[in-house]
Amino acid sequence: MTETDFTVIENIKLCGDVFKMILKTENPQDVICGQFINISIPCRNDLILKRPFAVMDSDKGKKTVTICYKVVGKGTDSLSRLKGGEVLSGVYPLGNGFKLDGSHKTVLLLGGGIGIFPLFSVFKCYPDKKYHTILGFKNKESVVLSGDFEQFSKELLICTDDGSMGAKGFITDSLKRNIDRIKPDIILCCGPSQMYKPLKDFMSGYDIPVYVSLEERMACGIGACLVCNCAVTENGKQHYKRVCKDGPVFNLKEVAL
Amino acid sequence: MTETDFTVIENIKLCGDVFKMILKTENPQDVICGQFINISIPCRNDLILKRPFAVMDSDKGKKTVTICYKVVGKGTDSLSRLKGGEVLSGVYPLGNGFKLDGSHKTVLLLGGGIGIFPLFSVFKCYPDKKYHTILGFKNKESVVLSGDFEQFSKELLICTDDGSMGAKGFITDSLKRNIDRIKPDIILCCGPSQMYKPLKDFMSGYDIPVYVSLEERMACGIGACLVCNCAVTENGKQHYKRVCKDGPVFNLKEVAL
Amino acid sequence: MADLKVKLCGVTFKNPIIAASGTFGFGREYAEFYNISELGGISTKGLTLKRREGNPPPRIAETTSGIINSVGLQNPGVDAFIENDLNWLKQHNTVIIANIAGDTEEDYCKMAEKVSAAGVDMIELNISCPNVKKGGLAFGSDAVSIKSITAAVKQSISGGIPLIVKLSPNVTSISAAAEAAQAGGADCISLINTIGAMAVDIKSKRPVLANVFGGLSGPCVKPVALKMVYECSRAVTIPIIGIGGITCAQDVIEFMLCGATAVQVGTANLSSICASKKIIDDLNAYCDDNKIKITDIIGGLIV
Amino acid sequence: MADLKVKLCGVTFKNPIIAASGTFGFGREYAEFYNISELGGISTKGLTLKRREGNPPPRIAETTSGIINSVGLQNPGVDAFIENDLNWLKQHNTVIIANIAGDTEEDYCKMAEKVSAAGVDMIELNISCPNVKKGGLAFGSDAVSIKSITAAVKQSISGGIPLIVKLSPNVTSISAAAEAAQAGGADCISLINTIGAMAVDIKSKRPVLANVFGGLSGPCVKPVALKMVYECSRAVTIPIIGIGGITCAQDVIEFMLCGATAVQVGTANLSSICASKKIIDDLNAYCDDNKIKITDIIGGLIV
Ligand SMILES: Cc1cc2nc3c(=O)[nH]c(=O)nc-3n(C[C@H](O)[C@H](O)[C@H](O)COP(=O)(O)OP(=O)(O)OC[C@H]3O[C@@H](n4cnc5c(N)ncnc54)[C@H](O)[C@@H]3O)c2cc1C
Ligand SMILES: Cc1cc2nc3c(=O)[nH]c(=O)nc-3n(C[C@H](O)[C@H](O)[C@H](O)COP(=O)(O)OP(=O)(O)OC[C@H]3O[C@@H](n4cnc5c(N)ncnc54)[C@H](O)[C@@H]3O)c2cc1C
Ligand SMILES: Cc1cc2nc3c(=O)[nH]c(=O)nc-3n(C[C@H](O)[C@H](O)[C@H](O)COP(=O)(O)O)c2cc1C
Ligand SMILES: Cc1cc2nc3c(=O)[nH]c(=O)nc-3n(C[C@H](O)[C@H](O)[C@H](O)COP(=O)(O)O)c2cc1C
Ligand code: FES
Ligand code: FES
Repeated sequence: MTETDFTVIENIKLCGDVFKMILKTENPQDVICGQFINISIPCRNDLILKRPFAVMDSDKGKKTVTICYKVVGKGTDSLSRLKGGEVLSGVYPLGNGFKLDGSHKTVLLLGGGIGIFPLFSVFKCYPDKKYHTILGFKNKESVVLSGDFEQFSKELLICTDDGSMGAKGFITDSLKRNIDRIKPDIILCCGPSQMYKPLKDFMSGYDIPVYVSLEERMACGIGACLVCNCAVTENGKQHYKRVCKDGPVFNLKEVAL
Repeated sequence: MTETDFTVIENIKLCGDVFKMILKTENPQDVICGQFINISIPCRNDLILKRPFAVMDSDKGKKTVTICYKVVGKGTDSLSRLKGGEVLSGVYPLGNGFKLDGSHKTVLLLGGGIGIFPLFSVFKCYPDKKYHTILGFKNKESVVLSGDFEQFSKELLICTDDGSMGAKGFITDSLKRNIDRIKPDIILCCGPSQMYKPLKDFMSGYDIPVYVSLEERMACGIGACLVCNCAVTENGKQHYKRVCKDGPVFNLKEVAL
Repeated sequence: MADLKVKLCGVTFKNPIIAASGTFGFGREYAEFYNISELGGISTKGLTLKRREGNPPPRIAETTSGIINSVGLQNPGVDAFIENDLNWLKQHNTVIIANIAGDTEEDYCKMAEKVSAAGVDMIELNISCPNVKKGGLAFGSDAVSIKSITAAVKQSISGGIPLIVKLSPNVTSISAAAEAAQAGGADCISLINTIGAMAVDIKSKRPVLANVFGGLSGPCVKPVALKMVYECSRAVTIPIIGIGGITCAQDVIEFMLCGATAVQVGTANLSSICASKKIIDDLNAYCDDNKIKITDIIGGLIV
Repeated sequence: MADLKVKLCGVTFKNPIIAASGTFGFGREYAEFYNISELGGISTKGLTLKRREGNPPPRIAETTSGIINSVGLQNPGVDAFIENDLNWLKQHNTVIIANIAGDTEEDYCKMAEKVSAAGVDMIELNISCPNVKKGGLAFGSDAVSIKSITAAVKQSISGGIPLIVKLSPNVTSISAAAEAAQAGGADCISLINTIGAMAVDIKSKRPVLANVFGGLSGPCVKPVALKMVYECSRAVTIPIIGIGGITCAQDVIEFMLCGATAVQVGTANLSSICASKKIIDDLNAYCDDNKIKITDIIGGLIV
């Protein structure tokens, strides 16, 4: 883990309000898939908190870190205007990340909206698994990175809320239709928080581990300030954990929804 | 007077920490010499006040406004990093400016440090006067625009605090040595505030009007908020005037020092 | 064009945007930039019984996302205002609020008499100015004196002109202050005035302001103001004018959700001369887009 | 290397930079980024007698140049701290300050006993937390209770460990609060804790924080904190730790000129993990450049 400077190498629009940014640092680190980077917003001194983004790709040799982000507010708007050569400060790698072991042969990736970005890095870390991927988007226009996921996935299913591309409906609908066929050893998931409740309910009928990457507003990003708490149930008792340090990846079973 | 957007056309270093910036607006105005523009600092949302700068030159046809500024703090530092094409908001023209009439044939311009910038515009407004100019700088390295002043001045005297160029000493010293020879009808002056007291004392022996351009921290810049006050003596009574609206140019006689 | 009208103590404002006292003079300077009749209202620079010169310069310090001022109520005095400025202001189609500040209870009452006789639309009692030695904040710091000065001034007002009491944030309990104003007969409260603050220049090792202390305003104070407005809205039944750090239409909506019927825009007028006008335009667009009238927002916070 | 040593109630700090309570946990996380022995001191996350889960999420809102938090004193409880963290902290060469908060006077006294027996260097009495329902701020709002709780806790401390009383800015008179702490036997005061504040999300029409209210901190509060520190330095003779919006060495110097002997850095640690370390380095350079030792700055404001 380090706090270090990054130079913007590339910052391009992928579609609509989704951008991809490649950053370079003199201080590259090893990253586990699902870990994140907390970056400052240059040119906005009034925004004093860093912003967390999943590390989508990183190359220690090339000293690069890639993130994809959606413009949702002041910080991401400001990021989207950055030009190559500009410098920002970042802390990484943070969080626990997704961990797979030998028993996980068939992996189902379940990603909704900006939740697809943390999932993208899984294949880089574990290239020798069999991946089935279900990605959900609002509509055809907001579909991104489907080509990239397709490359490493044995099967890629796309769904859109309005049916303008792939199956109509949510990723949980698609999961229900396909899970018995795919028979995953593990499911890794990231998407809008509203989907975790139905997902948990549905998966309670299966003995398949489901790991989800949560989002919460953060400050320090390293586990010290306790602002990013989420409720988990351990040994039947509910208490708070830190999304930034104990997560962002949690066993869905533990997550109190 | 207008509040309008400006595009940075040019922003170049003249010397050391002094920069020249040419701004372009779709809303050009007539400017009197000695008036100023109050501009926002882009890229620094935490600095909520505009910064005042003398309009050094303006061209209504070309829709340009030129300022010169010295980097002295956060705002000017940020300005110095602006690249062509960037946009800022400005209010102009503000203040009363220098006013000359037919009786003023020989004009003595007395400028120290960044005080030379408001004086530069005088010739543009009143090209048919005879100008003698005395400019003071810290040292040789900080001398700027001397060539430009030379072009319209019948005589240009330079002094530096350390004598590394021109006469050694302050502009008031140079004034004392030369005033009886120059015999100005009026003196227009702008410089560090500490020089006004000795200047006033010395000039009390002469019946020559002296107009000085004052600086004070400002907020609105238009005369509404009353934060930019300076003390003046009128009819023997001291009270406060607004540097931004009643000034920045005041008769030195009135200024309470 | 959305319906932006709000009604405050029987007075109709064409929109909820009021220029805050001390940042708008008597409106003349802004009138050179836009038609000030577009404003819901204008609260005048704080008036005192006699002309006041205010504090020595420097009177302003810039801080992170804020400013500290120590103007100290420089103004020509209430009589000169009535003689020279009020009629000019009245030519404009906007609500005129006389902001008054006194050294003594008597001062306040005399001024209230004068401005109500001269015919302003509302009176704003400034018992919260941190920049003067006597009076000002002293009256606004505890419930007992808030109530008594409010009651006294209320008595001095003729013609049923509504009385706004402007509260200071520099108190332990803002709701107690609001309740005291209501108990004293205030028709409305406005808050917040500036927060006591200070800036230091490490080069000169001196306070930036000649007056040492001043009042903090601007975007940095908004979170404090929002909380106080919300607390007051739960404590009193009289309407509330929200003030503090408003720079955009979104900020106005935040204050109105927290219970403000109208708002005042102060420091933003200094950052951008046309800020208040732009806020009104953007509020209009917001209400149009959401197909609501502005009053639908008031007190709508879901807790 | 300049002389940055300061002495506070007999305790020597290698420099005046203390990590502020609640922003630094028990130091473990920061220790992965730099050697926390470089710090003058560390004030622990606020401890309570029993383990506390704190408030539900969201617990943080970002505001203009500031943040509002409503953590609500989540902590493992004083016993767990002593068992699991204190010894680890003691391995570091830095002053350890136990920040304690209770629901009742008894709680405070019990904790003071426990932490002084366990051997911390100083105790900081948090009677100013705005994020808990019982206790906290209630003790810090008026002079009488500040004095009485200070006196009671002071009695419970063994081994002559100095007692810091941390003051709330949410009061009408900070100097009265400081005087009360001194009268109660405080060896030192620290201020400010966070300012009561609120943020609203206009899309959901809800408060951003689940707890509705929270405490404001960060650069936006610095001008308020500076004024309060300066006021207190004129009101009391015990030393002062300045807190509020410090992000750089210049800010530290401002607080020290206003009378602070040391400072705490809070929110800046969240904005930049290595902020405190950088501040120390820059203070060093400042003192070297100006050929002074840090204590030369204390109280040096020219007024
Ligand atoms: C571990 C983690 C990984 C993330 N990875 C990515 C990613 O790869 N790509 C991506 O586009 N986004 C990601 N996010 C979300 C991203 O951090 C937020 O969208 C961003 O911080 C918003 O900043 P802003 O200034 O633009 O928005 P703001 O102006 O601060 O807020 C705009 C909206 O965004 C929401 N928001 C703000 N902060 C967060 C947050 N920390 N988490 C969730 N919602 C937030 C707010 O509720 C608000 O409605 C991740 C978040 C976390 C916690
Ligand atoms: C009418 C007028 C015309 C001016 N014309 C010019 C000009 O043509 N060229 C030029 O370089 N400068 C000019 N100035 C000064 C210029 O406005 C300040 O240097 C600038 O605002 C500093 O901004 P900053 O953010 O860099 O400094 P800050 O970080 O705000 O402060 C740095 C230092 O500058 C001083 N300062 C800040 N604001 C002012 C101010 N308004 N007046 C004087 N000192 C100030 C402060 O005391 C401080 O010591 C003029 C000022 C006035 C009032
Ligand atoms: C320069 C200045 C002068 C002020 N003068 C007065 C005044 O005369 N009377 C008054 O009631 N408030 C005065 N105020 C306070 C404002 O009216 C307002 O309450 C405060 O600035 C908070 O709002 P803002 O953050 O929008 O500025 C003044 C504020 C500023 C910045
Ligand atoms: C996330 C967070 C948690 C905090 N928790 C505590 C606490 O447990 N005890 C305490 O005395 N102060 C606590 N504080 C207040 C800080 O110690 C400090 O007084 C305040 O934040 C102002 O300083 P700053 O502007 O440097 O952050 C907390 C502040 C923050 C931001
Ligand atoms: S963001 Fe600070 S603990 Fe998670
Ligand atoms: S800056 Fe507002 S009156 Fe001069």
